[in-house]
Amino acid sequence: MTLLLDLILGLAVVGVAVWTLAVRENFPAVIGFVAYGLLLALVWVRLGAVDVALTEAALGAGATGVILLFAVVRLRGGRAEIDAATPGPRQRLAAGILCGVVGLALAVAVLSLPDPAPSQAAAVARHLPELGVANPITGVLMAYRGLDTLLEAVVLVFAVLAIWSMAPDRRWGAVPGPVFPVQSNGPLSLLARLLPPIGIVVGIYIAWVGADAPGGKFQGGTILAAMGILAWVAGLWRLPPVASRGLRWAVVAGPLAFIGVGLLGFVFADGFLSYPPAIAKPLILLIEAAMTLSVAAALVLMVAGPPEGRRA
Amino acid sequence: MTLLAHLLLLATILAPLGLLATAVTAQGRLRLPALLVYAPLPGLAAALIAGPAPPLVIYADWLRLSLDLDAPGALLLGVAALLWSAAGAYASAYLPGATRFAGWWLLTLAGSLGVFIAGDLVTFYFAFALVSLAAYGLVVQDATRRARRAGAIYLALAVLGEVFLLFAFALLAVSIPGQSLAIADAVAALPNSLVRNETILLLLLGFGLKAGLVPLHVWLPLAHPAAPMPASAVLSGAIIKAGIIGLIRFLPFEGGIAGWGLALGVLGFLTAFYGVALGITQRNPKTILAYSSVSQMGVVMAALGFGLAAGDAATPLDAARYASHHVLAKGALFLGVGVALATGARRAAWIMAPVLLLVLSFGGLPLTGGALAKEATKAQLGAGVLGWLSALSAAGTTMLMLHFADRLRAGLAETPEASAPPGLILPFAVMTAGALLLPWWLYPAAVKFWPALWPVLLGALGFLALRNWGGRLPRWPEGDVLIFAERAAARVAPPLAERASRIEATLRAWPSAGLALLVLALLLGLAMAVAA
Amino acid sequence: MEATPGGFLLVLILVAPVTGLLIGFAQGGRAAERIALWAAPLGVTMAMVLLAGVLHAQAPIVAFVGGWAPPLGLALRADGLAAAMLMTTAVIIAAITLFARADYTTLPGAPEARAPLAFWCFLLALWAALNAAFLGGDLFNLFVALEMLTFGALALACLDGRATQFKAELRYLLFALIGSVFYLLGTALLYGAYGTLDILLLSRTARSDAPTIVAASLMTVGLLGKMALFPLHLWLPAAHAGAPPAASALLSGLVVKASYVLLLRLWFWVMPAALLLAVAPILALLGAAAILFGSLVALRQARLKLLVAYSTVAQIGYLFLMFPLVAGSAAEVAERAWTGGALQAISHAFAKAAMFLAAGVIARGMGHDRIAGLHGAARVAPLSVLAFGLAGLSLMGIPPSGGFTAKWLLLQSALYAGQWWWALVIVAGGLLTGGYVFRVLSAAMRAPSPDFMPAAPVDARQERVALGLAIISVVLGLLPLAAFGLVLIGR
Amino acid sequence: MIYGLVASALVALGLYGLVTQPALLRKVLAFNLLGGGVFLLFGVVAARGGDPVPQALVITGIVVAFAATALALVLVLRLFQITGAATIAEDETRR
Repeated sequence: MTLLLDLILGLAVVGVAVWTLAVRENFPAVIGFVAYGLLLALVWVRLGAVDVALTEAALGAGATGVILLFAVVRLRGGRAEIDAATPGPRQRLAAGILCGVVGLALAVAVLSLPDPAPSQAAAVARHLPELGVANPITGVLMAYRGLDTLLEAVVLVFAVLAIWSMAPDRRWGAVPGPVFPVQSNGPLSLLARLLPPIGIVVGIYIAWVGADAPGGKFQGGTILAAMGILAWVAGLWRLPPVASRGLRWAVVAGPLAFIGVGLLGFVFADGFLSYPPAIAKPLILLIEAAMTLSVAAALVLMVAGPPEGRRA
Repeated sequence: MTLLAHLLLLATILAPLGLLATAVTAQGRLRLPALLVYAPLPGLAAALIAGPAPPLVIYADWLRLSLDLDAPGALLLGVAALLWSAAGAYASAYLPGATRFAGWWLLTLAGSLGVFIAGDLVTFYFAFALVSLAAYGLVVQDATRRARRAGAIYLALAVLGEVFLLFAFALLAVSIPGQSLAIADAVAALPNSLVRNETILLLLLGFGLKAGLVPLHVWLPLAHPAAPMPASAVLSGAIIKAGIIGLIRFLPFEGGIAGWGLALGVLGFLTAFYGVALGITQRNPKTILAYSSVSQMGVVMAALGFGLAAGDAATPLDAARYASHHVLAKGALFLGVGVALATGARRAAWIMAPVLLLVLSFGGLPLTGGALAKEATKAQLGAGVLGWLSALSAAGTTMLMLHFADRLRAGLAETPEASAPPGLILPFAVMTAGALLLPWWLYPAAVKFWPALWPVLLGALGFLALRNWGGRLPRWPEGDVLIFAERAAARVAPPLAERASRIEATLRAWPSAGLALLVLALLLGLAMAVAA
Repeated sequence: MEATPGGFLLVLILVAPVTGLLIGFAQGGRAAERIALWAAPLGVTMAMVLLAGVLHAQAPIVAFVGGWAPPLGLALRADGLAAAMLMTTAVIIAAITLFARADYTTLPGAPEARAPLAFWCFLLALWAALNAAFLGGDLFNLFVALEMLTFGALALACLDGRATQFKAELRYLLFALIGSVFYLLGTALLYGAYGTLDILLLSRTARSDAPTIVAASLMTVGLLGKMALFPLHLWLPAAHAGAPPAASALLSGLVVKASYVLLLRLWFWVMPAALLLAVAPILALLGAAAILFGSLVALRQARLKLLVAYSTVAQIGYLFLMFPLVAGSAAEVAERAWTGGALQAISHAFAKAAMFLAAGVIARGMGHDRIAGLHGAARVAPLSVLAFGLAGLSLMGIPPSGGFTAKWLLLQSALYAGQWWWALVIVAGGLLTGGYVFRVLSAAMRAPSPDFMPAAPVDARQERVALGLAIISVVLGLLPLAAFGLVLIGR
Repeated sequence: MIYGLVASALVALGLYGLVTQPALLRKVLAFNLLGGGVFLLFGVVAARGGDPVPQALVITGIVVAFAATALALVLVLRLFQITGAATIAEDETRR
């Protein structure tokens, strides 16, 4: 029964992927991609990785889908140019064969992975009590591989600044992204008024429970960001201009808190990013809180894009 | 004493470079041309004093930089330093205020003297590269179209020579047992090297290019006339000797190699006669001198070749003696051309008399330094057919050089009263005296009168014939075979680069790059799968 | 391997530029500029201390982040190669900081502008990313470092906001992303096969089985794409030539070297020798093709900056000649080839940075970068032309330059190893390099037409920075070879 | 094991799209399909060993992939705004 379920799910994922590639128009392709992301999130649940499923649904399908849709709306035409640049049948055939062989090789490699599979599960679990958290993934992200997470948070800052720096010079200092008119009625307005209060609570909750149950800063931050985006698109919330100090500090607060706590480790524990066992959990929660804020801010800004409005 | 010798050896290279370093200030730059005369003096002192001292090793680790002065090196270093000094004085009068020229001059000087004292492969290569590449700046000084073309060709061939040598040196370094890079060890290991023939071929190509071995001589007749007078003097007198010292240093004369020696000897004679044959078709005095240099270096290489074939360990010193006369006399003549061009008919005798003496010295006229130089290579080129060939080449040289004197007389200044400034005359006088007298001090010998005289007379007869009927000779362009090579290159190179560009453009298109990526991934995987 | 004393230094080298970037971003353009100015000497000092530490210990310095030892935690390791690359990075970044002040300064009280803020932040960002890439001891951590590098490089390259830059950078981004994905696929397989991504732990256990082979080929190709090894160089010429000079210097000189060091770690640490032997000749063959094609195409370029960019395509090729010479050779030959490869990476970094800075100054002074129209450049920007020439000497491999020592070592080991054909490639590449360097210099040295006017005044300080880097690339060749024994530590 | 095959198929599909689709938007889309396959492969590895580490790696990976997508789309939009171009077909290097 479960095998059948997996089989159907797997075929569905591949099928949606093929459709997304093959369909001629951009809009249905993006819709197909969102469906693909949601199906993948289901697959992650089937694989027993609820944390990843949440992240995939929120970021992989949701946020990515939104920015793709924004792009589709703004990119029009170019059909002739695209047709001219389409590779000929011979190149496509070659690409098909080569990609097929790569996929096949990958499949062979996956199937010949050693049994029993090597695993760090036991080691991860053994040291969790020292950290005071129950969710092993949080343990990995915040402690064992904390440097990865720190660098990744920095990547988000990179991305925000990189996106901003694509703006024309004269727009610098202005509000990021398009400015939407206030929607006084209609479904969007209704949603934008009703959802955010609930969403903010849910987002903070998900971030909060991350220490012990599935959830965490990225998932929670994404939900918070989604609420912000909703309010922004409905014209209910104006984004602060890129010149705003507060906005910028919000973006860097997470990684800075991470580094600050990490450096304290030199004094109070044995080195960078090591936590004294007694206060490990509060420290981790502190970082998570700051990171949730920063992730949410960064995501909203990445969706909004470079400054477009007039200088504030 | 050893310390003094070492200091002098170091100063030989560092003095010109240090002088160059003063050019960072504007004032230093302005002073530079006037100081050229002093820059080679440490080298001259080293040649006189530092003779047989133990080598100076600078780094004690496995890349040893060392400076070493043996007898042939000291001889050539001394005369070359003298020429550089005289030409430096000449240059400051000839090109006053040419600071950039002075900079190139000092760089070239450091390399030119450096090759005579380098004791290991790396130092030698460095010095050789310095003298070869920096001389470009001397060639293009006049900034005319002709100078630029000559400079480009000179540079291309110089870099090609560097490449041959780089390869040869790498092969040498690989054949030396242990970590040493000393030239002496390399030469000792060469006869038993697994890649002996390849190494020697590359050495001959690299050094032959510099010394003007036919058909690698093409840059000489282009570069000499294009360069300013003092630059031509050091180019012909000192710089091409880098090739000669290379052959002297790197060929295993002790023991000898018959086949390669014979080949070099034959090519040397070929070069000697070829230079004469093409030189007599030329009309520009400087071009004639350049072809004469080709011919003279041919004689040196012939001596080196037959000495190598015979395994004659005295060859290096003998060849260095012959070459040292050329340093002095050819340097003097190039300086003399500048003096003559500024001198009017009224004073012609004052300049033509020493020129004529020098000219006949090249032919080996008894009592001149040239006769001693010729005598020095008796052991290699004195017997049998070789003796006849060398006598014939002396006759040819006499003819060619008389032709030069003739052309020079035709080029005297138009105002009869004109006279060259003393800044030009004095260096010329010093070099002329040096060419005629110094050999008597450096390598005195008893010269038999008649065997030395008849080639000169024969050459004079040839010259008379040339004056009467020479108009019928075909006129060869400067650089002769190069013209064909240039044409061939113009036909081959652009399509090749064009084709490469087109392939590259195709690969740069997105789908093909993507496909290349996939193909590579599969190729690597396949190679590993086969190996595993 | 245990953590060693001095590990905190590794963390500081990594965290200092990151912190500077975050605060600079938050506080705005002028703060970012001042932080970068302070960070430059600090960075050089830290790199020097680290280098001295590695030399003194004659062993790598290792830190376990958070005190968690691999396989659970992440290690940072500074071996000789890493220390040398960190030093190179610190010096070049410091030079670029000095160079860029003239272009990207914010006057006190002036409103923040886009380009200066982005430039100074991403200068710090790239520095952090480079340090992370050289120090990282875990393949996934290195992936994150590579992504940081890609984003930073991208942002710097389109700083001028021209359409051509956007197009070039999209090609770069998309191709680099394929490279990242390939690399990531490989790490997934390796984790599945060995349960760790720590380089040293993997080096003791790696087998020659199917997952390893597939992982190795995917990761290798991914990194080759990010390095733009021929024929995967589609993005490099336009991207590097289109960037502002300070950015080009960074991209061409340093950024491609990060992927290279990672590739070395993959092949000379992680993968078993049998696989390396199979792959090494292919890599060297691609390198040889890069040298010949890149140089030939560079010869034909009409634009100075594109010429310099194609020269990078060619010089990257040299880095790959060392693979078959190190793999399977006697210890002494392998050491020589290894030193030659590392030295090529370092001396090219200095020479190419100098060349791009010089080209930038020349192009600004002349108002264009058409090679045929460069007459008079030597008068407008004499020191820059000199810097270009000196850097060219190093690229050609003329003594006494770092490039010469590198190529000499490679040449020698090729002959020792009996693989003389690589020696031919090295030499042919040197000749072609001479050709394109000469093209530029001979045009720049010619006298301009009488009515010639420079387009803009040239900043003497910028010229001196370019010259300084060029001189370093030459002086590297004067160091005794024993100094380069450094790069053998921890090999 | 099924998902191992699914992941391989997704990688092949994504690669094919990236190589052959000319429109920039569709290339970005294909990159995200490809990314999904790669992350799924991590998931398979994690599931085989019951190991949380690869899951954590995937979370990091998804965030990085999102940042890359956002960056790429901004570039695509800016390119479109300035030149109207929707592909990166070669034309700018032969100036």
